[in-house]
Amino acid sequence: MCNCQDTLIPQIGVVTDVCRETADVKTYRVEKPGGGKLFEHLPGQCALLSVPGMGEAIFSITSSPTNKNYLEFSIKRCGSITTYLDDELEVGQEIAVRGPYGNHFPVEDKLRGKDVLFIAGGIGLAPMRSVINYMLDKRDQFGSIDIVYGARSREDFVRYQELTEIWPKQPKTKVHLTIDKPQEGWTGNVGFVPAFLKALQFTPDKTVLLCGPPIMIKLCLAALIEMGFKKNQVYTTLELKMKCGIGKCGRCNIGKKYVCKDGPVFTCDELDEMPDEY
Amino acid sequence: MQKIAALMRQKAQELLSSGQVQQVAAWRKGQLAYDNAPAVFTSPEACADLVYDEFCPANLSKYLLAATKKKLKTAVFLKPCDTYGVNQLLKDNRVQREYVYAIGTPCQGMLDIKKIRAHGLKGITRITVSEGVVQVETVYGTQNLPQRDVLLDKCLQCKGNAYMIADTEIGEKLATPEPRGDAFAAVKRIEALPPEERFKFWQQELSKCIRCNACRDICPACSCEQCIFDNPAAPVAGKAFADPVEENMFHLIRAYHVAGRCVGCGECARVCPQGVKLGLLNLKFMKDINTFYGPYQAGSDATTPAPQVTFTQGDVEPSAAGQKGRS
Amino acid sequence: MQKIGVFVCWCGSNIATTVDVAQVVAAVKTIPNVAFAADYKYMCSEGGQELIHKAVQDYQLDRIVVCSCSPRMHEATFRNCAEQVGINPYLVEIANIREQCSWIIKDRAQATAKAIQLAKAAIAKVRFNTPLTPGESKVVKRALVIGGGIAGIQAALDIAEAGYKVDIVERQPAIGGRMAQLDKTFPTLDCSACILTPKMMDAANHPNIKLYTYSEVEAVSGFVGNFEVKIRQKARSVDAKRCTGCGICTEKCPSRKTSSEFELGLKTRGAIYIPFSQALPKVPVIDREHCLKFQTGKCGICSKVCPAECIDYTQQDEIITEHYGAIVAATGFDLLPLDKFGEYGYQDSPDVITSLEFERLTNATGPTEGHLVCPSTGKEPKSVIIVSCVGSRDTSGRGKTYCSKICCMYNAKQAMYIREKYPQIDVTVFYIDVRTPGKAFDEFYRRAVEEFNVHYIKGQVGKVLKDARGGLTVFASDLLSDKHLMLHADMVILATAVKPAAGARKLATMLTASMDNDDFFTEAHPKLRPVESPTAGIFLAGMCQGPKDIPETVSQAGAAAVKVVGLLAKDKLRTNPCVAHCQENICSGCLACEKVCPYGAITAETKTVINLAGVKEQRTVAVVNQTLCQGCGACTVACPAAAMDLKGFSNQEILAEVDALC
Amino acid sequence: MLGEKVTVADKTAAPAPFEPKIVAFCCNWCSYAGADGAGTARKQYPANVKIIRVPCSCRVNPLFILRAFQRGADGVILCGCHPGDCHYMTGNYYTRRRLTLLMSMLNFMGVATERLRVEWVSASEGARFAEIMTSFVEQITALGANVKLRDLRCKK
Amino acid sequence: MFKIAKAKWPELWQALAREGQLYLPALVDGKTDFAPWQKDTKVDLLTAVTAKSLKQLFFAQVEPLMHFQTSGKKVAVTPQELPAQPTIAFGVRACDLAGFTILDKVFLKEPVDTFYRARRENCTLIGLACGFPEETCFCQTFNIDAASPAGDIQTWLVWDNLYWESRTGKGQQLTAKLAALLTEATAEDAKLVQAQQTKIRETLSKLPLGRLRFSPELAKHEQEVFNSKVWEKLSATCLSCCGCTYVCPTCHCYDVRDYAGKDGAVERFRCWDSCMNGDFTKMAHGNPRKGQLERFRQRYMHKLVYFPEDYEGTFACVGCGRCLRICPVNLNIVKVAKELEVDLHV
Repeated sequence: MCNCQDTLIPQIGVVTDVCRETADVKTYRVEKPGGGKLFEHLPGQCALLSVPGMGEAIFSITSSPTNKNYLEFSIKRCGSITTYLDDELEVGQEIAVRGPYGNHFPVEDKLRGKDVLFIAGGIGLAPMRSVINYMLDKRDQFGSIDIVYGARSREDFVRYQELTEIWPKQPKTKVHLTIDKPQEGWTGNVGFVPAFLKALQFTPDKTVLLCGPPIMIKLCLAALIEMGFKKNQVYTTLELKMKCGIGKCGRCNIGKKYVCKDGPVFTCDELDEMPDEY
Repeated sequence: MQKIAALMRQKAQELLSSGQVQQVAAWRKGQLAYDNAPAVFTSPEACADLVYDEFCPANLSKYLLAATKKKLKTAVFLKPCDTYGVNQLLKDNRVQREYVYAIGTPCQGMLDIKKIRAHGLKGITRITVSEGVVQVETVYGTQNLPQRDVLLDKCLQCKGNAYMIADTEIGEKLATPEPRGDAFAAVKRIEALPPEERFKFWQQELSKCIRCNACRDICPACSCEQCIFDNPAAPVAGKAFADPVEENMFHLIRAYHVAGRCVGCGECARVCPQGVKLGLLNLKFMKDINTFYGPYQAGSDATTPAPQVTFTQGDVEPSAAGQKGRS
Repeated sequence: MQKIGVFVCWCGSNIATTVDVAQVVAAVKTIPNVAFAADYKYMCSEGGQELIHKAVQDYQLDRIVVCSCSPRMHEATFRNCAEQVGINPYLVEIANIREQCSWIIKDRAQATAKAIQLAKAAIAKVRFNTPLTPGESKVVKRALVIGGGIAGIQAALDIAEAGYKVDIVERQPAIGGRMAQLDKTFPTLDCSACILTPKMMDAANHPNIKLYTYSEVEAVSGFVGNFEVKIRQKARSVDAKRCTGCGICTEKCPSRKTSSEFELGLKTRGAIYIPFSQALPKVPVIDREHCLKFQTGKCGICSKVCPAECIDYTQQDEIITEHYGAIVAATGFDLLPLDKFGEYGYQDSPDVITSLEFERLTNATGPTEGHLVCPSTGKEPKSVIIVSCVGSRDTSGRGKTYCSKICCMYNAKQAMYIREKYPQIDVTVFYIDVRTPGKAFDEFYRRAVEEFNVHYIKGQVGKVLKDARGGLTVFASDLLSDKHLMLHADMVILATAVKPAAGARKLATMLTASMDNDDFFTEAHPKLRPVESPTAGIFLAGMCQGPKDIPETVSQAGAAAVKVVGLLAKDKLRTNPCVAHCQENICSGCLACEKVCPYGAITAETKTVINLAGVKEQRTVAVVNQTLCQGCGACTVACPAAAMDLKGFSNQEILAEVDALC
Repeated sequence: MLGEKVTVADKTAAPAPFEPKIVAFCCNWCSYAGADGAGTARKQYPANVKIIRVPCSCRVNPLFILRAFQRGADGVILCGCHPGDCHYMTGNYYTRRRLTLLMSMLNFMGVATERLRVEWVSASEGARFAEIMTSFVEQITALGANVKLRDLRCKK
Repeated sequence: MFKIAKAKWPELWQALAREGQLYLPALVDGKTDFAPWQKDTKVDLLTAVTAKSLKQLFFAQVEPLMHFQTSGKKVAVTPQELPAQPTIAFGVRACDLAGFTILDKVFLKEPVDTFYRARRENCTLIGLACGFPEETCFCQTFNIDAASPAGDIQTWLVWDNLYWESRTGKGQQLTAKLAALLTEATAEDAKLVQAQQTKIRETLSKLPLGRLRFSPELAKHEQEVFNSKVWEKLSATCLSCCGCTYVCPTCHCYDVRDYAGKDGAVERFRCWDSCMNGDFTKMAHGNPRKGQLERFRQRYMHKLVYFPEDYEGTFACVGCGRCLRICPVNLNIVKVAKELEVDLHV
């Protein structure tokens, strides 16, 4: 047995399922090679996946901590590693995983008993899903759940089946979907998330979890403020270049905060206090 | 030099206040006796800080890259040797002539603080130069040094006081330092060594490298949008050596890439924090180019094509180049 | 996930004898991404291709590696095979395990090991291959023939007959070329003018043919299917449209001292002249250098006598720009200047002549109206010596190393008709070898010897001197009897080496067509593509490609014409997709690439690009014209930032091979 | 198989003889065709030579050559059309300059330049191709393994 | 306190080298830098500022982390063994020693960097007071006392004697092993050392940066400093090389990279990186620090603002002055801090 157990040394996991979500998003299920979960986590936390020879990349864990069998990652193809994953990762492939890293949504305290409003756009659902399923599994600990989710088209929703068939059937849970442009066969809302949000007329007593492309976050936040929400009611999760995952390598800081360690979950008023560099 | 500095300040102020240029690249006084820093001045008032003395070695031509990107007409003070750099950048289309106002600036050779320190001088508080003597005052005492002994190495290979490009000139041209013998003498010394010793020499030299990239970043011939060493898709991407081979490759490839572009300004060797004798690699290529393809001086104009993009039918064969002093 | 299929060919016993194909299959199966591997007797056969098709379908293969013979042999076959099952042809790689493995190695273990490594390299490369699609470019339905000799005329006629427009550019004031200067042609001894003139007429009158005489190609740009050519039509000083060709002007011209080019200096002409009587177009031209009007401002007689009033002293050179889909180079030949061959006395005695000059001297329309006389005396010679290989097959460095091919036959021809017309003249031919392959050629030569008693002496002429009596003394060796000879002759004919016409290299440079060291145009393949230049769209006819006689020239011209017609028959051309491309956000615009591009395919363009920090900016970048680029890759190495890469041979692909082989 | 047996026997007797790794870059039009010619004529040359086909010798970036050495090649040979015969007219003229400078610099750095060779081989010179490769392999075998430019990471 | 005369130093080096790999300032090619000691090493104890800091002793420029072996779909990882060799660094100056306390804050904080910790724990640090501070020195700015350098053992060089004082258990253990070489210092000696200390402090105060202070106010005005207009002026001439970060005793950015060998072997290693590198924060879809200004600002914000915010006002700078000496264009933290202070009136 080697004397080195540095946190930078990953565990080996095996891909046990690959699910094509959209044209550029897949969800990978990862377990220990002999079965079982690699590690426990809290909703909102991240893990570093790596393909040896290609390097590591950080992803939020999509599965709920209440899932006791495996971890899931919904990953969108955009850079070199994600492209490689998209092209090459198959069931049975072993990969290196380390984590969990970063903070999490405060499901154990601040969110307890609250009415929660999730706002997600595109791949922004990935970190939300971990929280949603956690809350649904511990349904009695939380108030009402509203999920506002927008995508470019019907084909761009991640986990469409869960969105339309499972979540809406849960108690006090509503899913509000919208797509950017009209599409044949689509009977739901058409339009961008911020406008949809205003139209839905939520009361500002809810706690908001917001994740999506930067411009969507910015506009949704403005809409929420307009609707009477306060910034400290709004949680979001950030993504910056991260390498070590432990707040040392010096990449992902915004001001004194390291996204990989002090984040990725921040409230919007926390973000206001940080330098504008993300 | 003080007179020249005054003329420079005046010129800079004129150019800025008349709106002829939008910014001026020159040097600003530092906090120590020798640490004048390159600086960009944007208002006539700011030019009060403009200095010029024997501690202004930096070649400002590289700042013209940013000036071109920002489309700001920039006046730049250029010592005779610096003008080669500007021409090379113009030739490589990295700088547009319309944004350049080149001001020829006389030089009598710049001083090397490392050489001054090498005389055992520490705690330097003041340095004055007059009549070929450099007086160094320190908290531990004062010492006089012959100016020629503490000139920068690059100044001992001075190409003379002619400006290769200048829209105007400051004052009269000054006599530049006499070059020290054959420019390629050092290359010839290495060439004369047996192959194993040559290898050992370079192994030792290059293993000092810490891959800080200062040599590359100051070089007027290294002006790529993205250096191949920074391109993750390139086979040589890397920022730290992990194997002795890697830093050999870095310097070999860098020298190869600037061969025919290198103007011989000597800045790479000057800025190397580890004192790697980088100039030798570039000089070797220059010597080879001169020998094989006829005299060529990069940067003497902005148009002559580099030797690697031309050829003659009677060029020497590669085997001939490898043969000398085979290992 | 990529799924690569590897197919190992036995090539009957060619590969399988020395390479253990089963072991190759077993070895490649363990490589990641190899989803299928199999061997087969003949991969290129229908069965082999079916095997590929089936494996692609059964295993959803998306890339193919074939371990077989050289890609130069069957790459196209397997690319087509892949395309049939929906795999992009450029996702196919060939590992050459025959020419470069089984055929060069006897040891089975070694050959098998090498085959495995070559397969691994091909697999490593194919992973990085990207689907490539050939581009398309429009074909301009017009051809250009450069040179109006028999080659050019024939090519133009054949193209025109096929229904395409064709232009002939001829440097001289008239078409006809060298053949027009000849008297008779071997081996039939029919009159050259009699067979050429009708062709000239056909060309001049053909509705699809346009003649640009007294014109030269000034610049060529563009590429196969669409060349843009600038033609300089030199000022004739005669309005060709109104001129009736009456010739009064040429008769009245007071300047008579200029030596006639057509008559090779054996005769003079006026400053306004028609080069020869059957010239087409029959329009005179003013040689301004020798014209009194142009030189002194006085004269103007031609203008006064011209009934059609078509003399125009103010005419200017005209630049015509025209587009062509294909170009035929038919620039013909010159004779080697003899200034380095003083021993033959060509410079010293007017009675030492070249064989071409002899053609003029025996031609009924020539300077002596066909009477063979010594130029020095005007008297009929009593003895004529013909020297072959003057400057041909020369290893001294003064002449040409090649055989000029036509001399042996015209030596016999010329000897024969001297003996036929003037049986009293003694004719001796000095030769090194007599080479007469060709239909009825050797018979022709034997007739010269046997019927016409021409003396053939195997030997070399060492010196020709004027003798005191005004004749010539010829010093020679007779190799067969090993004797030195000293002979008297009244006339010596030098069978002078041919060389490509002056200016051919300049033209080749404009056409970006390659040339050999003797300035003959190089063919794309010496055997299989003999009428094409390696540069697409450039075809070759006649002497400009190498020494040849009239029938060969005519057949090559015809072949070139067919190639041209084949090209012009297409509306669009598929272009080679393995071309350079520039990653604009990395390109610094230094344009080192542009300087090394032999095809002018790279240009600088000022563009808005998103730089590496993700910010839009305007700057100069290199842009590759995908149609012009031929894919050599010179630019990729000139680029220090590796912004320039070559499709099909990308940095990544080649490095993957390097890594796999090391 | 027989070949394998011999290898096994050798191993027990003495360390395996040095088998140099040779990478040959060959231009498609002349040298690669020349190599094919060698094969067609059944001219034997050592199996150590592995050919990488490039369109033209001018496609070979000095980086490729350095990479080959770095990854463990003991010798690299670059073959192109004879100067003047380049399919692309001028390609090999640039190759010649590039490689001349590279060779000279490698020599200057004390790296055995015998390990890098440039040869012009036409399509018709199959026999010569085999001769060149044979002599190059002999030369590299005599020199022994290349250590100077080799990257030793992952060398376990 | 002990002492040892110059004549016996070679024996001292030898004795130290027996206890572990000994690093000390050595003069090579006219340049003094820490190097592994060998018999012929030219030890230079007079030069105050070595070319590089000693941080690479604990935070290696390249640290192999693990080895992967992939075959087919399988991946096996073998972590790199932690370094176990004892090391001794002699002649470490106060500034560099202070630098380690700053690196400790980063690397020994949970989760601990085990490679750093192993190297750190394996090393005995022997400090040396600065007899001749240089004009680029400004350690006093951070209340670092060049006259009492700290470390496991601290030493003073007075004339031809080296004075030796253990400060930690580790130091005492090592000192005990050297008993045969060291002699007990006298009260007289103690006075000599004190006199030298006084002189060092006096000299420092006379140097050009002798009275330099960095305002603690900077760390209290993160947004104002961040948005200051001086960044543009200051960063305009920065070349974006990372010389300053590589010689700095406190800079600790790193990158983790993979090197793919043959047949599925992959080496993952850590190497120094720098926030001055253009690709440092580059992601597939953009870069939050787009240009020179942002990168330059980050480096100094980190040293002057973020780090003090995180660590009770400690600047991530120890005043060694190396960046003043190596910057090709003479930019450095002193100039930056001064400009900021002027701009913010603090």
